[in-house]
Amino acid sequence: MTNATHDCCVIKIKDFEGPFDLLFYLIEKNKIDIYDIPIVEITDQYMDYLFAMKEMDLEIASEFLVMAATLLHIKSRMLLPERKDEAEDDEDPREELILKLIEYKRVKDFAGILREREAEWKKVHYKLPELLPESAYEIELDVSPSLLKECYQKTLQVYYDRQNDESQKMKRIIQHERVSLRLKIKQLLDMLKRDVRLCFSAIFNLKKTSRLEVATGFLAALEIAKNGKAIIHQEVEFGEIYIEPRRVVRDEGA
Amino acid sequence: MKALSPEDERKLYMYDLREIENILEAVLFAAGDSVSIEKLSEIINQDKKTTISIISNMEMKYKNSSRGIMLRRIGTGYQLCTKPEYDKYIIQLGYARKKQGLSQAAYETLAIIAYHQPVTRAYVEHIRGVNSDNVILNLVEKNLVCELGRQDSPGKPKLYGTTEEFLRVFGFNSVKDLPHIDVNDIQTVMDEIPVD
Amino acid sequence: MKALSPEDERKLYMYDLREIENILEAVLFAAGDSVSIEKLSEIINQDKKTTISIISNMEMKYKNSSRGIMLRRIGTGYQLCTKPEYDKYIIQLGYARKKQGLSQAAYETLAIIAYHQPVTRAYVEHIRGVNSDNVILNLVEKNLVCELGRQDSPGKPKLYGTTEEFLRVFGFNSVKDLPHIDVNDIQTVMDEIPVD
Repeated sequence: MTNATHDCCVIKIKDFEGPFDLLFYLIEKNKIDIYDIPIVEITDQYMDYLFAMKEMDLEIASEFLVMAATLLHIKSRMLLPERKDEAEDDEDPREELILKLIEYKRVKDFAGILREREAEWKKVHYKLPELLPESAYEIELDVSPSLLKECYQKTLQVYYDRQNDESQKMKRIIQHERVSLRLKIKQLLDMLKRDVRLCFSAIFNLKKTSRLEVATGFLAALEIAKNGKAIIHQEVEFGEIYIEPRRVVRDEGA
Repeated sequence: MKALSPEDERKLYMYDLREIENILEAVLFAAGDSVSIEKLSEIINQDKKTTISIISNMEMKYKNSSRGIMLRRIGTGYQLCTKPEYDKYIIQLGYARKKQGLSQAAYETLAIIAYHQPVTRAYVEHIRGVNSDNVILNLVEKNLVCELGRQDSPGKPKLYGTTEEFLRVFGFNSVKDLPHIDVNDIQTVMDEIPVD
Repeated sequence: MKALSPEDERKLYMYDLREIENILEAVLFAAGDSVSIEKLSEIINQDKKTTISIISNMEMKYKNSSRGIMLRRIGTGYQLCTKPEYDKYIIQLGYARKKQGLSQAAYETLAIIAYHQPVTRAYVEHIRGVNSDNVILNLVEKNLVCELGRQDSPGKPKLYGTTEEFLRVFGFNSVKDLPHIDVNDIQTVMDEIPVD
């Protein structure tokens, strides 16, 4: 073991990637067996470096201080006589540190391999891509036969439902018209009660009412005439239609 | 040191020539762009005349041998480029395969045409209950549906059917392969559909 | 039409194979970058397995024959590049891209990420014993490392892994090519590390 304080001054803390790096430097410099680290000496040397850094007024990263604390803790555990209650776990206080150092050494080794490989593969050169038309694309149809069948079934079902629905609608229209016809008969009869001659075009004018209503009105007029409650006149073809109330001879049925 | 026999000299030259050709290939590849004869002769440490003869020889070799790339003289320089006959493959590098599905309307229309072909547009619209003009046009554009002729009825409406592309895309061997519809009440409906 | 003799068939196949190789050379040349096996098999209209065997064969041919360029596998793709022995000529072109080297910290961090990916920053720092925030960011910027998602643990830390560029720069075919080390197995670690 050499005294570290002498050469520490020429090494800047920046040269070490971290506390593990510094520890490794010390281990290699002292040709130490990593599995049997003389913790007292290593700790002393490590601390020497930190003190040297402090003297040089360099900022010491917190990680280095944490490692210092860890080393001191291990050192104290190694120096203290083993207590009986602790003996059972029979653990080397250095174990965790050793494992971490081994892990770190692997990383360092692999980092070295990477550096070498990079230098080797730097000799390989690539070509810049040619300009290619960018917007070109191929459309691939993504279809499903089962979906085709499903859609077909659904379409037919909808068609079937619609057909049913339309006949239903027709019934409703007829029903609606029946009510309406009755209503129109009632309207006409009410007007006829006033004992006047009605002008069909005045009551049911296509300009004011719908074709359906005009037709229904006409049907109502025919119905009334049929029942003998009114007389319908039309003097000329396509001429005005007049509806007159028909007097009921009361004593006729008497 | 023993002098080389003419045979050995020739062999050595052959070896050197090969190596020079490799160097030129590597250099031109890395450059991507054209490289002047001056630069090339400087790199292979030969005079301009020798360089030109070496590279002209390479030009012929690329041309006549089975290769995907070739050498082109551009002005006073040379450049590696792909042979024009492989252009159609290179273009595909830029292709992005877009997967596209069909709309509900397209499926419906396609199904009616597939199951009832040949059919008119009016027939499709009768079953779907909506205007199907654009949908059919779209299916024709996608080459899933095509015109099969005209119906011998007033107005001579166009008749539509499915294409080979339709069979390919859906994976049917023939139109007879269409999945069978086994719903009985739908079958009844089909009987009721008036043929126009 | 007369049926092909086995010999003719072999010849025809040879011709096709040659042509496919030419297509692949042209395509890879034009691409410059690496092209995935999927894309290549799509272009030559062969299945993935056939494409891999064709391209592996080409890889050997480039390697063993007198050529200035070669084919290399990078991840799931292939890329053309110059043979390393012609580097000294290429740099004479004067415009070979000079890549800045990495710092020791970057190599270490990259080593940890490569071996243990996907890893969190915390894991990297645990092994290195120092804050590695900036180093990782720098590697991400250099496209050697990328985010692979987030770990399903408190704080959902980001997970990092190596990129295709990492494989390219360090000459690995795939991440599986990295020498396997199981750091968790203490005994193995002890056996492997020589005591000096």
